Amino acid sequence: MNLTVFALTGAALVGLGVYGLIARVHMLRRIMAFNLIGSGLFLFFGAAGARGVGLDPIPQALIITGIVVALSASALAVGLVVALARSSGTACLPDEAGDT
Amino acid sequence: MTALISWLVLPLFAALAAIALPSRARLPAALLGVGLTVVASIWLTIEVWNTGAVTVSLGGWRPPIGIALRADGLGAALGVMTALVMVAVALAARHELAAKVAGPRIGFGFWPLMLLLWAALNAVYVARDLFNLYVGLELITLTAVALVAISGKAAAIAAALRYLLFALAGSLLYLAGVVLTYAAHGTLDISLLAARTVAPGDALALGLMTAGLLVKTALFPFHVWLPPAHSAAPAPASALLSALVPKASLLILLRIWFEAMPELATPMTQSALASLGALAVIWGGVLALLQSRLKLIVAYSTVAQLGYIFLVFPLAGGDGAAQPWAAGAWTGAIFQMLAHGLAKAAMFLAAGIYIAAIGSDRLGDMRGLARALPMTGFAFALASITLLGLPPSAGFTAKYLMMTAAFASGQWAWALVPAGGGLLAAAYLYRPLSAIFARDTALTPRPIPWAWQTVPLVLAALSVALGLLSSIPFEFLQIGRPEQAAEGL
Amino acid sequence: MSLVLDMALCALILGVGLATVAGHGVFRAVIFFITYGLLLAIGWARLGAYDVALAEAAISAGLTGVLLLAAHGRLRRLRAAEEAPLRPNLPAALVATGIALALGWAWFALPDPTAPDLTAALPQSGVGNPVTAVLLNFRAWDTLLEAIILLAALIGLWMLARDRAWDNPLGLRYHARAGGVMASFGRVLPPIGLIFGIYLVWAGAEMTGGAFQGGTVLAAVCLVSIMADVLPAPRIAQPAWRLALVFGPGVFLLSGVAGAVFAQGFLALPPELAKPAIVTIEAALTLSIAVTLVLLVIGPPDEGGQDA
Amino acid sequence: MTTTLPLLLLMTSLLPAAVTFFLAQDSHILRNTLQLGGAVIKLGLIVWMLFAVATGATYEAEFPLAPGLVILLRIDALALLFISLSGALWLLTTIYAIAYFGTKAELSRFFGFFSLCVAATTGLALSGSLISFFIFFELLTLSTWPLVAHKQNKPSLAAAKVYFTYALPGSAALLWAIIWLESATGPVLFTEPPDLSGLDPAALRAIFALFIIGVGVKAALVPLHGWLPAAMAAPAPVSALLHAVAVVKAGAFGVVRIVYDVFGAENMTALGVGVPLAIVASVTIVWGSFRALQQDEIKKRLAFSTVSQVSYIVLGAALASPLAMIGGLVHLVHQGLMKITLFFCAGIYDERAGIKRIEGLNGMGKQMPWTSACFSIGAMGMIGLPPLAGFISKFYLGLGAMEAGAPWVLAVLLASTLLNAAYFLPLLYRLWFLPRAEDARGDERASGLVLPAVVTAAATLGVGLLAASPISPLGWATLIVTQGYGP
Repeated sequence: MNLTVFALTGAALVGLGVYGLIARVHMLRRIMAFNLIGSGLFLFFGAAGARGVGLDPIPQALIITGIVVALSASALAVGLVVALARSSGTACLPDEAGDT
Repeated sequence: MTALISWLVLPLFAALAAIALPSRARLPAALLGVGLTVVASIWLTIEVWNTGAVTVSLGGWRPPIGIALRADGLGAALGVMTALVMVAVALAARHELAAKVAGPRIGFGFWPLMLLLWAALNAVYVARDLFNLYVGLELITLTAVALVAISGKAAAIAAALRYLLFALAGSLLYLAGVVLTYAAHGTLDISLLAARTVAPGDALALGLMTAGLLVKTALFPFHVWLPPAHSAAPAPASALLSALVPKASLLILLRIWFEAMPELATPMTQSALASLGALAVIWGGVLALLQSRLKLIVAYSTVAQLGYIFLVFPLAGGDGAAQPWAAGAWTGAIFQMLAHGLAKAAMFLAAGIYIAAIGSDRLGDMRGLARALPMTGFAFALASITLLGLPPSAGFTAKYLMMTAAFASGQWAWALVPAGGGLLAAAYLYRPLSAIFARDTALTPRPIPWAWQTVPLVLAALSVALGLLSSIPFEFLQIGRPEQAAEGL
Repeated sequence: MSLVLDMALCALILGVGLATVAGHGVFRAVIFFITYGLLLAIGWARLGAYDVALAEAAISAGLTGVLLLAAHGRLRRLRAAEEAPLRPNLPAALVATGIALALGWAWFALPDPTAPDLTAALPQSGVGNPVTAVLLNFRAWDTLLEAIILLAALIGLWMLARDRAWDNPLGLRYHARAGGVMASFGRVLPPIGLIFGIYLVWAGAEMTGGAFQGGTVLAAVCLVSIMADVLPAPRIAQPAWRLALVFGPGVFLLSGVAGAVFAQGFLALPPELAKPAIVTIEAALTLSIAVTLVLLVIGPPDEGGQDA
Repeated sequence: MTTTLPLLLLMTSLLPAAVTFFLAQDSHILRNTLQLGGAVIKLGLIVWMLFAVATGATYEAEFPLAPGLVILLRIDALALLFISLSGALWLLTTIYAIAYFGTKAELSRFFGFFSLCVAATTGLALSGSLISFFIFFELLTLSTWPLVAHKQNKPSLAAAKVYFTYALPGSAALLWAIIWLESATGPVLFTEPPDLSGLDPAALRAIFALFIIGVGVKAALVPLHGWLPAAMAAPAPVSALLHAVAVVKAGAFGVVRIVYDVFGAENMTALGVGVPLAIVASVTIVWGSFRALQQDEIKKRLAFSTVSQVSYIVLGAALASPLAMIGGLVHLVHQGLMKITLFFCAGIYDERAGIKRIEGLNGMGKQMPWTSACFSIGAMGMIGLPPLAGFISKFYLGLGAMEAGAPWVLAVLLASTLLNAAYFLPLLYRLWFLPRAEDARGDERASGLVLPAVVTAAATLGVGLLAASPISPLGWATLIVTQGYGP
């Protein structure tokens, strides 16, 4: 039952992240939303890996790898957002800048 | 096995060397790495040809504990195509992106990014583990995004950011599918998954993975990120992005549909994928027709050309072994991947030469360039023949195989896609060609070294030669071919 | 009781997550995001996944948070930190709900759990912590590529520098006031952090911890030192820094090749040598990860004292 | 030797093409040697092969690309007829082109594509299967495009564009037809007529129509002929090549192959597609002649004349009677000889006297007697005056029409002959009977231009006079048809 709570929380976090990724136009928001989706998926994964006898270490290892990958992507994305703001004065993509 | 491992680690070593070494040693190290990796890829191809698909369990741990790699005909063939494109790009970049010309920043960064991209592509071509494929895809994404942004222009930064946004969304969708797959089956190995008992969530997992990969492959309607990104990069980078990067996600699509979960394919899903492909052919072609910059035309043509490959889903196998061309569509789709890779790289490198010569890629400025740079014009024309699917190019082999499969399986309507797409390609490629070959010259071009001019010509010639000599690659692609490629989904 | 606790925790996580997405103001969203990461780490601990908890806290909440805060600061100077208020977006809501419901459904549709049987493999892995065994032995190829991804992100980030700034020191100039909090922090904190970071790597073999977690702590130490002017800001042209970046992946790769030459295959570790090999690889990786993370946080070389 | 000879035949034009592309603009001697050498060797090989085939040798070379996609080169009687024609005329056109261009610009490019074009025609002639035919058919399209665009001025580029606009949909139709047909029959070889029973008549009719559209573009069947008059913007040697040796001929040759080797006369009659094809051919014959009458530019007039004349070959094939077939096949050669003579002469008038329009011909008979004599022979042959080549063709076509029970064709032939006379005789009148304009200039001090015209004019006369001999084109055509070839 406890696992179900975590798994469903994960699913809900994914939903929240997806909403943020689509509805938010500021790119820092989108980077956070992306991380929210990722961590929600991982939570779901972790809960699934804990269902058996003892904790399955493979999902944990995959999640740690995933966290580092997400960090790498976030770092590059953040750099791009700053570069975008430097060159065009906005942290939103060109065709969406009107929404700010 | 040694060949496979060298082919994987050599570009990585070369990339690390390019980062660590001082600037004067960087280019020699990178070029040495390129050369050695090419040798390794040829070695691997010979090994696969002689002994069949090469399988390795990394670290001695067999799946599901460890990760397996398997170089089959498909993976090795893409590896050779990648090696050819990489050599060409390296030779062009030596002129175009040298630190003296492009500044110390690009002179530093291009080489490790290119080599890391190469390593990641190779890793994806042979990976048998869905999560390992995810890691490989992410390495491809990050290097590709960096290559888009490398010019530093405002448009490039925006295009790179948009690309990253789409690519990350695609990665997450794919990852969601991977998570569901592991949760249900306790393994991520493609071969083990093929033997699994189907779980109710598998269709969802396959759907999520497919959606993610479609975004990364820029299939219509997820293509909006591709043209600005591919046209904003410097030409050698564009060549890598257009010729190679979408092939990785396409390959994974083939792997999961044909090898891991073939039993989940339904006529409706197959038709849906192929319909999107057909729309991509039309939409990409029409938009290419409307562009006035060479690189944008070439980039939109990528959207269209990738569309053909999706016909493989309903067509693979056709009537199965009863027809002499069983597996025709599957092999045709791979021929299309190879032909497009070579031809598209040639086109972008040719565009790079034009930009270096006159500082612009507007069609109006390019008038009459064939006079000063005949080899480049010829290269562009040869590459066009491949994209049009005219004989004797490899594009024709692909088109022929797909069309015969369409008729042989009684789904002749799909044959309209390559037939019509070829005409559309003729229409959108005619404009740059007639500009290049016009008599009046708009601008006086700067001289371009002879060695640089030959690079796109050789690539374009290879895309034609692949068609002329297609019987050997055809046979090679059958090595380790999944049964479903012959029998249909 | 524990169920109630978990439900409360999850509710809190969801609430903070919602605030991150829907709350007002980017800066506040970042703060919520960091809080969210820390709460999630507690959640991981509740699940018994202590390695993940540590990674979540250090990397997701800590480093990503710092990255976002630094970026927000730069955006504010560039007048790009403001945003439009959130307008309800029905299609987005439908997509989001659809995906969340699909995942929820998938949870209940999961067949009985199956996991690979590691009992025979673990004793041969050379380490007692099964997560470390997976990361550095069974699935070492993933981990190697992951270290490379981190490096690729850094090279990509550097490509965003302006050409005329390429030879400048990395990042913006921070100047700690002499005798200020930062300066004293910068002198006191590093030794403690250094020891903690090294401990995490060492412990990782048998207990919770590992190269990425340890590397993050070391990175934090290094960052504080640079910000406190104890360490000079690095430049790309300095070979020692670049060497430090590739050292870990290089050692990992070389040991993998050594496995191919001397043992059963690429990335293979003979059981009797597995432990020292893994500790060596982890130590080298930790150094490189720490340096990479530091450089990722301080960003590409920038012009002058201020963004302009 | 049985496999190498077809490959050698291809190589005699492919190798010069490959080398010529990379030659410097001013290495005239090397380039001309390559071109002429290739042409002479090819002609020699053809002559040798003629003797060898007469003694029963067979030649076949196979080059598989993918399952079902095999390039098959095979020499049969029909292939020999076409390849002899193109081989002989290529040599003459090469001589003519070298003299015509002299030291003009971009010659390496021109002669590279020129040889490639001939290589494609050779491959087309030797193709033993439908798909190889298609491959060389496309190669022909691609290699002639740069020739049409050669001058790179506005009209040439526009002409080249028009050419592509017609050719590419044409080849799409052809490919579609081939794949549709082969999906039911397997790969189609010209030696073994395919078993068409697997397809219903409606599908077969559609396939036949697609085939005719595909090759009909090149054969300039009305209404697919629009590109041919436009292509007049190309230099004279290219026109000669397009009209007499390669492109238009390839289309007509394709019609013959499809009618007789793919469908067969019986099936064609059973499907009821022969008569519609004959009607299309007849319309083309009359319409082309009619349009020729309205042209005041010499080359345009000749172009529409080609539209009309080539359809005699199609008509011969469509009538499905042995005599008509003989007439059609022999016209394949005869029209080539006559039309190339006319284009050679038109080029000489243009190049040596600056004459482009028919008014310029006034009185040129005395000024340029050799050219004008050749032109006259060609024109009279086209009209069908005995004993010239054209007469033989029309005579056999007429006989064939009676044999096939289609007497209306006689009316078409008659109308066409009258129209031919109406658009050619005024030219002859101008040449020989009208006074020369005061400022007229012109000379024939260019043996490289005049000699080929004289040779082909003599041949026009010769093949008519010697029609009864077994080695004449008529003899060959009769042999082909009576050997069980055709109906």
